[in-house]
Amino acid sequence: MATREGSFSVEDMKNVQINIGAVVKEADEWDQEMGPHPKPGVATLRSWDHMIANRYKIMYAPADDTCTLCTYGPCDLTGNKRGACGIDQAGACGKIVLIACLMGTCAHSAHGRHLYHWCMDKFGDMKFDMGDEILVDSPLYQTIMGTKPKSFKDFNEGLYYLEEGVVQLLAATHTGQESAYIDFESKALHAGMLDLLGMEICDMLQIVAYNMPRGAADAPIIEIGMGTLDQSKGVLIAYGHNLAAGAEAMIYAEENGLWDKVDIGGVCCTAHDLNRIGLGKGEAKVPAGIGMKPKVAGAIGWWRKMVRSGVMDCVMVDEQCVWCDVLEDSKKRKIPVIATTDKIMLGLVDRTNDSVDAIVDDLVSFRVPGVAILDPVKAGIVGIRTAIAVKPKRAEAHIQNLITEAQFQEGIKKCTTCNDCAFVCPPHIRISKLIGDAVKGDMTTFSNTYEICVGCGRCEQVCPQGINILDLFEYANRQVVKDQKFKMRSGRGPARDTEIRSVGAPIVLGTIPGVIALVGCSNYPNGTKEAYDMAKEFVDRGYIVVTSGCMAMDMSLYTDVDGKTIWEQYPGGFDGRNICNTGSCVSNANIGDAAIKVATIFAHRNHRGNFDDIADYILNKVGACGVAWGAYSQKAAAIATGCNRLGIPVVVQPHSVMYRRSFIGRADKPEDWMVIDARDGKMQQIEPAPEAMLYIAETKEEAMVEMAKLCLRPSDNSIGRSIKLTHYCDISMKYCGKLPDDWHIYVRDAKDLPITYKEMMMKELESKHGWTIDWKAKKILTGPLRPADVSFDPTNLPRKIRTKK
Amino acid sequence: MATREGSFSVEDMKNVQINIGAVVKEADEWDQEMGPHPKPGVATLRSWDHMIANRYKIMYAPADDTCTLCTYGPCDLTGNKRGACGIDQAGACGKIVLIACLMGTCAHSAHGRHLYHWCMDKFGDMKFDMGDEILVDSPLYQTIMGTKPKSFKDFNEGLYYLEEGVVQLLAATHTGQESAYIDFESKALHAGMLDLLGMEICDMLQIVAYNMPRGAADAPIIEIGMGTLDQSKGVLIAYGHNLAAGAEAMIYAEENGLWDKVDIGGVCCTAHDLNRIGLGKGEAKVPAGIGMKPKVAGAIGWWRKMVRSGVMDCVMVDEQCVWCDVLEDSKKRKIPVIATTDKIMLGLVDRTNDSVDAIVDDLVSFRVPGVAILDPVKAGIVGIRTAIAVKPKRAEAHIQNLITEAQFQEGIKKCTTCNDCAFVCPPHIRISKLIGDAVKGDMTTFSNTYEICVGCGRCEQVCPQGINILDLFEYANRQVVKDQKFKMRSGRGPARDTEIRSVGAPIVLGTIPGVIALVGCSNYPNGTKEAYDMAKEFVDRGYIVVTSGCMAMDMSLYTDVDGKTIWEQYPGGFDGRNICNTGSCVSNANIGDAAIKVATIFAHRNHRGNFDDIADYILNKVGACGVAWGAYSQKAAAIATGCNRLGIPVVVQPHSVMYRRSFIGRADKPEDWMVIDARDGKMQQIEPAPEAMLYIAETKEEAMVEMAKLCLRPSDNSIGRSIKLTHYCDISMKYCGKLPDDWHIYVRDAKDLPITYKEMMMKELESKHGWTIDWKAKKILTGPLRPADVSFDPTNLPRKIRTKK
Amino acid sequence: MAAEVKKGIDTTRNPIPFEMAQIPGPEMAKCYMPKVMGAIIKKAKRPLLVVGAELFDDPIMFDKMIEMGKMGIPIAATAHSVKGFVDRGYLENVYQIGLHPLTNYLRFPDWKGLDGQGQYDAVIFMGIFYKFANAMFSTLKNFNRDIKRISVDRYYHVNANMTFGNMAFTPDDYHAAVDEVIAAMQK
Amino acid sequence: MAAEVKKGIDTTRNPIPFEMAQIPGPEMAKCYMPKVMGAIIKKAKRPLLVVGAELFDDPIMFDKMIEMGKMGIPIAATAHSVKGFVDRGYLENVYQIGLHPLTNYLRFPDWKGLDGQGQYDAVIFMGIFYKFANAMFSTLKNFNRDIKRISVDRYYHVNANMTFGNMAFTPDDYHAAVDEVIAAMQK
Ligand code: SF4
Ligand code: SF4
Ligand code: SF4
Ligand code: SF4
Ligand code: SF4
Ligand code: SF4
Ligand code: SF4
Ligand code: SF4
Repeated sequence: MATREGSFSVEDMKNVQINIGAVVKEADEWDQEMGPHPKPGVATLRSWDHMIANRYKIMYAPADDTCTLCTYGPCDLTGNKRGACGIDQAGACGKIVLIACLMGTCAHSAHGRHLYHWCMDKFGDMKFDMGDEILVDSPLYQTIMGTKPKSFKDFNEGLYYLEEGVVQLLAATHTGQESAYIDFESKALHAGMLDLLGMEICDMLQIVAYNMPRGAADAPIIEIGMGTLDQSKGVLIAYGHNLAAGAEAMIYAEENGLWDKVDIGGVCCTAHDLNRIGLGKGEAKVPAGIGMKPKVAGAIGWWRKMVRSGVMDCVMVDEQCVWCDVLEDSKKRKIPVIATTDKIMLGLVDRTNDSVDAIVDDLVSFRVPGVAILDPVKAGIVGIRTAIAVKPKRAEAHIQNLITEAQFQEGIKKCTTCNDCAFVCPPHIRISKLIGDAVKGDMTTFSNTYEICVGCGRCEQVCPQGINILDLFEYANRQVVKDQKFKMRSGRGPARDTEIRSVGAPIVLGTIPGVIALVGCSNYPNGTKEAYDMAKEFVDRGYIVVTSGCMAMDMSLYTDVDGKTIWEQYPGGFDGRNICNTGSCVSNANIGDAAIKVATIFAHRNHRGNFDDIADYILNKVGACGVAWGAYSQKAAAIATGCNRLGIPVVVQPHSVMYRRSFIGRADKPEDWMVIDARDGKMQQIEPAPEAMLYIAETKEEAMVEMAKLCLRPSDNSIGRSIKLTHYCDISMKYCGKLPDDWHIYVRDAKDLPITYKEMMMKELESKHGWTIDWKAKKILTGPLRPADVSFDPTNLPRKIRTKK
Repeated sequence: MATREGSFSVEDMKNVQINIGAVVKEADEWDQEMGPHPKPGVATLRSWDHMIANRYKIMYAPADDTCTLCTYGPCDLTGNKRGACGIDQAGACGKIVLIACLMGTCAHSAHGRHLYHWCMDKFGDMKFDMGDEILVDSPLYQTIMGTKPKSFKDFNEGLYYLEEGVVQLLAATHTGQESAYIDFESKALHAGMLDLLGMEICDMLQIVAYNMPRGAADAPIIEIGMGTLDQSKGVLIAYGHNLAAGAEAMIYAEENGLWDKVDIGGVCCTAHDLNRIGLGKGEAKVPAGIGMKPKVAGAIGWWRKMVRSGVMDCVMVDEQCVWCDVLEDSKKRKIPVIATTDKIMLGLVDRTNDSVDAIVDDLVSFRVPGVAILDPVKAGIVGIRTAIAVKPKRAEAHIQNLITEAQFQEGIKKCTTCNDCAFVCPPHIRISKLIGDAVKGDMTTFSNTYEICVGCGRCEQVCPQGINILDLFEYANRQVVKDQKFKMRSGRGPARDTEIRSVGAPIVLGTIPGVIALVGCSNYPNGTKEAYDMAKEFVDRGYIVVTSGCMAMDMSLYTDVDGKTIWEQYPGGFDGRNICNTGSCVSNANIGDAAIKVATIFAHRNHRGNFDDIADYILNKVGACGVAWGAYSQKAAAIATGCNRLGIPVVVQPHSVMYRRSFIGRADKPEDWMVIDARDGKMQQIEPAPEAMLYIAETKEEAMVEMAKLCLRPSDNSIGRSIKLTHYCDISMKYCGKLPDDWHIYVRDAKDLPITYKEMMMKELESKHGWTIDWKAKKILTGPLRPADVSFDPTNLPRKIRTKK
Repeated sequence: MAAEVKKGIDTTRNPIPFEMAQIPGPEMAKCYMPKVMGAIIKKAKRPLLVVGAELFDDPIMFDKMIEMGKMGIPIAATAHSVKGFVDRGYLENVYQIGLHPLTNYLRFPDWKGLDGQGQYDAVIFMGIFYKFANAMFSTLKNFNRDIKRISVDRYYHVNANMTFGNMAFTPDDYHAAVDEVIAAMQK
Repeated sequence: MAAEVKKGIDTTRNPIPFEMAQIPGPEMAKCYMPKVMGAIIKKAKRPLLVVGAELFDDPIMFDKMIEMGKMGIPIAATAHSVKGFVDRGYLENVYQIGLHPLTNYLRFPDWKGLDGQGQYDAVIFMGIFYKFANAMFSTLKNFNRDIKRISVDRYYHVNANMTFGNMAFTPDDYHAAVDEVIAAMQK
């Protein structure tokens, strides 16, 4: 848009709408100069992306050898052949990656846009205030946009920027547009960055509007698990990601004193968000403390188990991560469904303009299986009133919520051991074995696999005997459901500036061995317990562990010998040996935020409109590693890709091969591991650290070894490197029974060596790798790639060179 | 955004940017009240969509039985099974349809957004002025947005609206969001409507900025064909859809008097647009008449044939419909490539900030195969200078542009008749037969299939003998290429208000039998000549025929016995027995525009913010039919879907099954064909007209029969119905040898009968269908579905009822 | 060739989709011998022969189709293929209908058929543009599995239940195979 | 069973991807008999045995792999499978490396191998999580076709060149088949 600075006259301007746009200059308010790339366009940061892609090879694992995207198709691209449009297999994969990332970006951004309109409607234009302890309150926004939002309406500029960017990017996927896979990936990285921005806007908006905790290490401990839902009340389930309607239901229950009649259980991110409402210390436009009232029913992987466990009376769905058969599953069990956003309409009649009474009546009399209500207030009221009123009606209707012993026996007897089900089960559960054991009276295999089953329902659909396998699971685990009562820390929000100040140096120097961010959904390769195991391993070792979304919920379902969940075992600060629940999935922006804040608060880097500089800092100096374990969603792909653009490597689980693309370095090519020393502009060989940007691990054990390794950074000082190597080697010893084959390439100096292995390692360096050692001084004389150099200042950006070459 | 009307003070506002936003009220300028749906959201027009979908059944032809979109995948959906996320096959198809439509919408909208920024930069905020003869100057914008753009910057509101909508829609495709196929289709229809808007913005912007013809029935006749490119000059090819860089090349050539040294040939839509520049009568910021200078090299289907024919020296690509192997193909032949937009970067180094001299030098010395230059001015200069300078260099470099007789012979001898190529050839050319004939010395089969070959290059990739089949085609058709010199009418722009005034009544009453809009790309089932045949058939019968894009180009390559192309045979007005080239593909918005203008100019319907009312009018009363023959692109899918939402049926070619979804009625279900009579609100049974919304035809013959049929409307008066039935029956007689089986259901009265068949038909009505006839009065007594009623006012919208029920 | 005809043409070879990249998923057509095919068509209660415009490229096929028609199997002539029947003076049980609307009708169990007598239980495709026939088979495969999908075309039709292997390049064998189908139907 | 072992296990049955919906496109693996498989592995100049963590579910396989290792075929132990070799005291030619970086190296012709002696010409996968192995095979299938992709796992591996049919539910047969492969390699 053409703009002019300065004053102007408003005379002669009839009938015009004046928008107060972005603040043009604010030197007095913000002491940072504008960086080189405010509001970067599709190609602005391309050279940064190409740098990433040149070091971290773009590797594809095509899930399809053919393409069916246009009328020329299908085209056979096997062996990197080209389709009729001229695209090759690599390009076609890049295109799918870009589309997937955009689906993720849009899911978050559209959520943000909806919240923006809704919050402006409900609360008006509130001041954007994250409290005194979070002054760098929107790090991604500031880094990307180059401006600071002051109140809600400023976020509009960010949303418009995002939306324009998405359309430009999706356009490039049209047949006959972009063709080079490296440019598809540059665009995917751009989409990933937009995703981080979209998530941040979304989370910041709801934190302020709904007065959620703003970096509270002591955010309250809340209840989680199917067993926490009080079956003597009407149980309303709020399922999805957008708190609007769920919050209105809570407010309605609160204002009308209905909590003794209704229990609200959240599923998926809505659960996190409902349980954060009114728990903050900011401007309170919502009832204080109300976030303690609902329960967290559970993560998405439990959804179909919940439906079958008979714990719910009414379901209110909003958006994202809502299984598509929600209506069919609920209908069968006479659980009324209320769709509350235009993103998930389920084919239901739109009743937004009908009266609450009429709608509730239709629902509780089962005249309709569900309705769509696009007004959150009305949806919330209908939800509460329906849940309460339908409970007795459902009882009267003699719905068989649960199967009987006889039905169980009948079911298991029908199995012919054809194993058709095994051919479709994602975690490869040998269902016929479970059934066979049950026939013999042994239910333990049914119990042992309950948490491994991802609840996908594919087995039931292919069983030629029509066995309802998930019902069998429910029967065999009825007590488990009842006993599923655990504790989780409520989402605390972003890292506080003070926290960053205290951990900044330890992170950069390596004495806090790393920041581990565990995110993900429900598609764990080997059950939900992996979430707990991984978190526990790293928090126990002194890493800063951050988690969110379904992963945070799933890890809450396990306890130590004292019966304590991980939240009860460790404090919730952004610090070593702490574990943070940042909140719902949009709070994953906080991972990027924290990394940026290390650069800007600790290292005083200018972040304003300066994305690549900050990313370069993070890549070289901030030992952070994201883990998307169990992640199923395109949002996860977008988040990981956004983290990658920001210089944060990510480890993913083996199912993630469906994302098709990874970024992984070649440790054998020294030329790929050259950086600039910012002190003098000379090129410097470094060890391959971090070795990968997107790493696919086969097992949680491999993941943990790799996570430790991916926290290595060229800037580690010797104490830090020694600590990091210690964990890398220890974890390998623990799970692999031996040291990793490549530990030596990370050794620059004897001081880098882990103390526990020092002697042994020095011998091996001499004997196996031919290094020369001064055994008296315990010094390494020759061998390492480069010397340890505490003031080494690695960068990949020529503009960061301090003295000219 | 929260806005307030009225005045305000600008004091105390330092450092703020004031954007003059949309005009809030303009009662004095626009006498229409605001309609019910300005800026409709995702669900605003859902009931209209569901009405369409209930009558025109959503039918899917899955191209894949499995889904691979998330980490749970692949899921087997065969037989409408559900995947792990719970989506069924129909839902999964609906999702792909929505994604494809969005790809198309984004391609156009992103193009519009780019042009918006570019035109504001280059020309500043120009008055939006379509001339005195087009006062309803942005029908889609006004219908959808409810506002009238006055100058370029007003289009920004439309673009933001579009972009926000796209993000909302793409979000719904995320795994676990929308699940009901009917709602995916409602969303796809929304995307299609946004696409129409995006195209209109795009075309309106360029018409005004580049002073293109504004509805000129006598737009000039220009040159088309590979043979028109002057090989004594450097030949610069401008390939794609965005005229910016090509226009700059033209302006540079013009201003520097270089036309004797360089020839510019456009491929795809850029060709149309370059050849429209400066041919209008509006504000002239570009050199007048300059659009006569470049040639139209050809449509996209000719691309690979062009490359192999050796006619080009330098290629400048912009965006959309650019084959992905453009760089590889050009590199092999030392044709420098210049990428000019961030949508197609081809992995090339971005040289936007380098000097023209340095870039040209690198290109003409073949040091690099291509460059990216994102500044259209610089790209244009580099393009012209490179084309001129590289020509002699290419000659010196002894590039073998064309194969020799010996090479041809050697090639054909290698063929083992394995027929691997036949298994991948889209139009099923029996290549081994062509080669066999050539071995025997008969080149005619090679010539006869030259136009049938879509130039996809798949055959070459699978040939185990490595035969370059397209080279063989080139050799066998060398003279054809030289002789390819034809005439086409330059894009005329939208229908003028006066034209609408004169054809409005004839269209609605049926005395002009219909408006046929022929659009499409290059994937013709049986060669480009089908474009000519179909156009000729209908223009000759007195239909209004409108065409655009590649279809307009392809039909220009054929002549009648007098050697005249279709453009020379018929005038270019928006009238019966006329054929209009509206322009490039974004000008397809003019089809919707013209239909809206019939409603608003002829029938005085309020269109402002009143989309469904206008669509309802068109569906019931405007006998228009779109034809996307040869269409390959997702843009075509979006356009067709947008037309469908606007009530215009579309016929597509058999390859279009790849779009997966069609809308087709069930003539056997009377309950599907009930409409409201707006006069009194009574329900009225109608004949199935139009019978389908998206109809897939197997052959051009079937398509033509169906096109005639789809022009039938319930509002036809008897003369009109009789004329329309005449053509329907005539075309069927001509190509099928008999009358269609269902002609009788369209007969309401003896006056409806085609005069030529009247006697015979009346007998058949009696004998075969059991109708009773008064043979003396030549009247039908019983039989028809409903009586003919000249004042019948069909509608699908209850709010249109004039007297209450 | 003659010998082969006697012991029967092997129509089960080359089960490769005629458009090679048409690999839809785990469920793909099986190839059958002409005799089996003929017997199965004969057994169908409400079969419908669906023929397309490719017959014009191999006009003898019109005669073979008419032979089948004369055995009482109704014929849906898609695209403009009805012209071939008009030219041969056979319109007895031939209906002119597009493949697209026809498939739409076929997928609804409540359709009454071209003759109003009820939905069909088997469709036999022949002479239809491969990609189009493939897609319409896909519609039925995914959305109405009560109708048996049979192809007696010269192509391996991956989305059918029963098909020949590819015989696109051996027209004599193909013609002989169709004759065998007809013979088996007459038995 | 004993009889079967003698005449050889038929490993060519059930060519159904273990994750049924894994149907990538026109090019899909062929099933081979153990003896052929063994002979082909034996003929490879630079074979690499790649084993994964599923071996822990069937520990006897570690011993069989060690047998192969002892014949001189280097072993890449992916995930944490190296623990199985550590526990058995066999680390002679065993390398600890993730399947992901390994596949990345394998797709580049210029890689020098785990021993620095050059790129491999055949990889033999075994004991790897099906979907992951399938995807890494896909990488090689599409982007480095110079390496032969062999699976000796109990699954039909659709993206391999050579594989067994599905033997996931017949462990005894499967073990016997692997023994036959080893025997053929020793010949
Ligand atoms: S987009 Fe390209 S590769 Fe895909 S089907 Fe179309 S022509 Fe083939
Ligand atoms: S529902 Fe559970 S047991 Fe059934 S296929 Fe899915 S993961 Fe396996
Ligand atoms: S598919 Fe059904 S019958 Fe077959 S093994 Fe599984 S549970 Fe048993
Ligand atoms: S973790 Fe995954 S499933 Fe859970 S709410 Fe987030 S995106 Fe959805
Ligand atoms: S999106 Fe749904 S159907 Fe597709 S792979 Fe994922 S779970 Fe399966
Ligand atoms: S290039 Fe032509 S001949 Fe070759 S496969 Fe494509 S359409 Fe057929
Ligand atoms: S693929 Fe090559 S060798 Fe085989 S028939 Fe075609 S042109 Fe001849
Ligand atoms: S007609 Fe098709 S190929 Fe041609 S320019 Fe338009 S969209 Fe592109």
